[in-house]
Amino acid sequence: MLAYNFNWDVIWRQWPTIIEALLLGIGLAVASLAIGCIIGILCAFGRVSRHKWLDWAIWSYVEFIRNTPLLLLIFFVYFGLPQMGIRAFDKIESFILTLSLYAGAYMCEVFRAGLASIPNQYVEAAKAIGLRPWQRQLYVVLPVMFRITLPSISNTLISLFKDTSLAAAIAVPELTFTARQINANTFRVMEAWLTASALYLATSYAIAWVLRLVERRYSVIR
Amino acid sequence: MQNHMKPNATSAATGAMPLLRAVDVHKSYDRLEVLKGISMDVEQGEVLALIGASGSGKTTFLRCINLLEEFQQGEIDLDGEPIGYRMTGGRRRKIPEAALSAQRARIGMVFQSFNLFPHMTAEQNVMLGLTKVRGKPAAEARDIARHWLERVGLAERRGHYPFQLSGGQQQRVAIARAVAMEPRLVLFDEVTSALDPELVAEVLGVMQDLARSGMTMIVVSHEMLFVREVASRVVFMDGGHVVAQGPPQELFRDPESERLRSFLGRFHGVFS
Amino acid sequence: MQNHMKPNATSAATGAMPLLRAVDVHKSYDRLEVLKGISMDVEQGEVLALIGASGSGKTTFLRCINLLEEFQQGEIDLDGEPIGYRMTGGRRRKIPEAALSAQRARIGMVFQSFNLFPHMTAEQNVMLGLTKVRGKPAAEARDIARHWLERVGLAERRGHYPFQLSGGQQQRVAIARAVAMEPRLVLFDEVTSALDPELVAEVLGVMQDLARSGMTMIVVSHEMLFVREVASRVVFMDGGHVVAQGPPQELFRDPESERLRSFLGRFHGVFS
Amino acid sequence: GARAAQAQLVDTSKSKLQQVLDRGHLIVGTGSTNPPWHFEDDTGKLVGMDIDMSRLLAKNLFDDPEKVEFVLQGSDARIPSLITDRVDIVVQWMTITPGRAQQVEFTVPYYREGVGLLMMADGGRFKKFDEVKAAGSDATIGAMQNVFIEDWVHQALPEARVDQFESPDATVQALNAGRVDAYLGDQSAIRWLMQQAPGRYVDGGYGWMPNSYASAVKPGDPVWLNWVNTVYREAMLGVDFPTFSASYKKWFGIDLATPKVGFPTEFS
Amino acid sequence: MAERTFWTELWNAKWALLNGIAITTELSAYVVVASTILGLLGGLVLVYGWRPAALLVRLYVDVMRGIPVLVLILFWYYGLALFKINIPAFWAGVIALAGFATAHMSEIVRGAIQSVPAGQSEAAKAIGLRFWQRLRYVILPQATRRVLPPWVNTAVEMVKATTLLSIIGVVELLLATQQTIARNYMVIQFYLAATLLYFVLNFAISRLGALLERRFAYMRY
Ligand SMILES: Nc1ncnc2c1ncn2[C@@H]1O[C@H](COP(=O)(O)OP(=O)(O)OP(=O)(O)O)[C@@H](O)[C@H]1O
Ligand SMILES: Nc1ncnc2c1ncn2[C@@H]1O[C@H](COP(=O)(O)OP(=O)(O)OP(=O)(O)O)[C@@H](O)[C@H]1O
Ligand SMILES: [Mg+2]
Ligand SMILES: [Mg+2]
Repeated sequence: MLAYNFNWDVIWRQWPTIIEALLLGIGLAVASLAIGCIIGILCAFGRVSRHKWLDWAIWSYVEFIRNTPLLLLIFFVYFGLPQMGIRAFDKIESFILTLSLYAGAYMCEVFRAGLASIPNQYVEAAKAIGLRPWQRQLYVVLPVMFRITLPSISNTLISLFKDTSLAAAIAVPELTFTARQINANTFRVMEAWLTASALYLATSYAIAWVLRLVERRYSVIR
Repeated sequence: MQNHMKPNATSAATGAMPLLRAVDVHKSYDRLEVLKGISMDVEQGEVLALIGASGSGKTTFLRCINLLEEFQQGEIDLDGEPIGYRMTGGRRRKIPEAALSAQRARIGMVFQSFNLFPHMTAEQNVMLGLTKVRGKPAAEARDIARHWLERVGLAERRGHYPFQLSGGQQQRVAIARAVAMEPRLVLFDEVTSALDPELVAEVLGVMQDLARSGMTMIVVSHEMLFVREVASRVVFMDGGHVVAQGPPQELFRDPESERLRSFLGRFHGVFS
Repeated sequence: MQNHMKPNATSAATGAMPLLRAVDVHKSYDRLEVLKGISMDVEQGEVLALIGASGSGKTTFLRCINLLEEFQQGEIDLDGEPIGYRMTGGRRRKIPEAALSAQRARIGMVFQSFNLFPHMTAEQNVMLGLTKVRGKPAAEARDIARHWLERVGLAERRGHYPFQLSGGQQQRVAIARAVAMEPRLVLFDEVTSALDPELVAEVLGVMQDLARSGMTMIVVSHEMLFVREVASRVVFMDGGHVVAQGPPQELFRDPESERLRSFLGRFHGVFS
Repeated sequence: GARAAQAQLVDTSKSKLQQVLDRGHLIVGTGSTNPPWHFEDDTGKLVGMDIDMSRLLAKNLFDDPEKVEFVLQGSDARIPSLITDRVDIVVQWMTITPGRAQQVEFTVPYYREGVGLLMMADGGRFKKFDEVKAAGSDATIGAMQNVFIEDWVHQALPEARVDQFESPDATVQALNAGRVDAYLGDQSAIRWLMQQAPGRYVDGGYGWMPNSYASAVKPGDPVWLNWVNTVYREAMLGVDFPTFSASYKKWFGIDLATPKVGFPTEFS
Repeated sequence: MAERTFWTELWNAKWALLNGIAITTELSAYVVVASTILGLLGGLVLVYGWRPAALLVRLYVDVMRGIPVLVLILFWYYGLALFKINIPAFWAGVIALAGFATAHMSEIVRGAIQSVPAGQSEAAKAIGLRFWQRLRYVILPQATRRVLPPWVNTAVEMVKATTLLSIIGVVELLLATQQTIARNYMVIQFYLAATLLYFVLNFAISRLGALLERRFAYMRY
């Protein structure tokens, strides 16, 4: 029936490379999410601040990023910046920069929604015991917002992890890149893609599972 | 009916400085004037009950005292010091946030919906202000928190998160959080609504306890029976004015004001 | 104290079939038994008040009557017809969803939190059941809705969405929505909590009006003054049992049960 | 088992050749973004060396070079297309390697060349192969993902670093952007690029690592493979030589010498 | 030969690019419509469905969300062909993307339905509405408002994901752009042009979503 004979030897031979590639992808996703979270928090606070121009500037950033295919953004940072005379980043740094900006736009929206859903009463209670503005943000608003937004953060992390596959386009040796390399070398396309997707799926599940534990640990808000 | 534009008789007679003095406080939301000149004195150790129909401005007035709302005219003094605003160069200016926070720390507030911090245990809720505002070391703050949680009967619940506590228990944590800061004055906004009679009695017990220990309180409530039990003086507000005030027995037995009579309505007479 | 396992004396004496008869209703959440055998009769035209401490099962019982909760044992009959379950082949089975809906349509419920549909105006809230369940044409349903909104004093508010209405107004829309369906029985769950005395009086007026027109009602409330005014009979529940019942005057003046006496606590004696 | 299946396949009536003839047109898998092999010209028409080879097959099947349907696909798709019978043949710039030959059957090659280095005429760090070699590990070479590409680079430049890209335009862009110091390309592609943008690039002036380009068919169909081989061989050496050499001239700029008459050189 | 500038090249490529836009738009429209309908069903099954059915949908949703879209595309194009089912690249792409988006939409619908307070469904029960009536008149109208923002996000994601169909030779906007670039090597300029076109398309969707959202703003709790 199936006119195809599977041969997994090529996969086993490349196994260490594949795992390395997987870890690189996870690393890229986590680094970008971390930076993206910081960008997102700053932008979210910027958007709820009273400065009209700041709100507008951040809104433009978010809309631009969210409405442009990631692949094109990657090309711009990697190819476009050097042509404009900015040669500061290597390929991995460029990719993290792009993905961070991308994540930042999404996290900005996530956190903005989180901020909007924090009942004003908590802030008032914090005022009432005499906390200063930055103490209110630090001890009350941020912790509550993080707990509210945990599910969205874990969704974003999973999709960022899958988006690392686009790094292959600028020669970053992550999982998709490695799978393609195996394809090119051996033409074992089926084996390579099956392996890659199983690893993607397993990792996504693992991320979701870990974050669900974190969520359960911190879900003190009902 | 007393003239609501002047501080009440009590303090004028004794001559001592009242703990809180509000003079002609006006407050509007956009064009809607909610407080139309509220004046009152609250003496040290007094338990003042604010009653009045929905929308009469009771909550708004409490929020003005705690600087959660700006007010456009008038003055509120705590211990003789004006709160929230300062006159500089003939103009009335809001004082900076940092100074506001310091003033707020001298006033405790218990909200109708408790507003406990959901990500902190009961103990942590009480400790936060002690460590971050009062600057106490964690160990000392923990001792104080435990002391107060014990006093409101929640010694074994101190490690629980708000969602693990019943309404009455949350209410008591909120009270502990407010009083642990040793404020000069505590404001209670409808602390008993949505509690059953037994829990009301429990909260009442805690508040009477506080009153005995000399705590000054302003209490907003709709439950006249509760007011009768807890208050040393009652102020009746209507449409943004203070319409009547006096000790609860007198006021309830024989309401001078027509408006108060109709407000008490069918409950009037219960307070024999 | 009456035996709570038997229907009360009223119906036994008259011999007429009660509108609602609950016999030995048991209800558990997982392993927590909340109702431990509730039996009671409600006569046509009666206003029955359910009182009891928080967690005693009042809300749960109302929800069983309206089939919002399943119960594991016992029977509830409306007009002699068993509700929610049917015995087929010696086994107790839930009746199908369509039949459940038809039974629910004969019972109205006013929720503590109103639960108005936020995407519909007051009028549309009232009309929905009339058109979709009773199958009335829109024009007729609109007339009925307007009639009831007028009766609860909201004639000019009928085009407003819930968020544009005050708590008391939402409450009254919820009442209109329930009674416009002309149910045989209306259940009220703590309709007065979080309302100020004047609004309580207003809602009380509407309910007394309904009572005069012969509507049968079961009312859960924590406000004893309200209960005294509105109820023709009071049932006191504690820990999933009916502990005492009787006309309010008798029951409040001289509570036989120790538990009821302690429940009424400091309010006891008010009801002279 | 397998032998019986093979025996069956030899039955000419079941061969792909017969299926194609019955169908009335040929289905070719190829790409559209790699000049001069397969790309769209200014009018949006698919052209290039691979396309010419496909049309040659169609001409020999149906006497009509237009009776061919092109299925565009990425390089990842070349094998699945064959295995799943989506295409009759892949004519898509394929390098023959023995490893790949375990998966597909290659036809005879129709082009052989080495790789070279393309560098910026202005603004780049290097212009000559020897300069790149002297830079050692300081030089980064960009290349299309390919078989053992690192080995190839390191044969001539043992220390250079290698970045691999998915498409030639990404590789060229990496060169333009200064991301890489040189583009390791097929000499055909290098020639094409220099011809397209005169004065912009320079050739490093050294070629190495010969590799052969061929088409591929699904394994196990000797009839079909043999027929395609026949067409290709006669294009290079026999009846279709004029067409073939015109294509060579057009896409690679190479003038082919007319095959020697007399004893066929391939057997000498 | 006339000098090759970006503008002359753009003029040359106009039909190819317009055709790319048309294909991208058509693909996105099919994907969004199909996944919205199927996602609605999936969401309903997740919330109200018979237990085993709900578990199946949950499994589907989780697996789909964990697999790279590219693999799904290859599966539908080649995986089915292994069983002698040949679907054209365009439709294989629609199925792959719609299948992926359906998983997301199901989650979105589930979340939205569950965010409608339980009291709403109880109030609807209390006036005697049947299951479908409760859904139609009470639950779904309220869920719609919650669905809108994530729905817009998913729709935009899908427009962006159509770029992956270039691998199986669907000449959508990105492949059309790359074909142009292969001819003239004006990489940055043409990628910029493509970015602009994608932005316009997606921004239109975002604005439409915002507009609808504002229309539902009266629904507050
Ligand atoms: N943020 C606001 N914006 C506009 N109007 C407001 C705002 N908050 C309160 N109001 C109005 O101010 C008036 C007084 O409100 P307030 O909450 O002080 O009344 P209250 O006496 O506490 O009533 P209740 O007993 O119902 O709590 C009301 O008419 C209310 O509608
Ligand atoms: N969904 C549920 N799951 C588990 N336990 C429940 C649930 N709902 C109610 N209970 C429990 O059932 C008991 C009775 O609750 P119920 O709401 O009927 O009390 P009530 O008499 O209405 O109290 P209240 O006056 O506070 O409204 C309580 O102990 C409560 O914790
Ligand atoms: Mg208030
Ligand atoms: Mg209840």
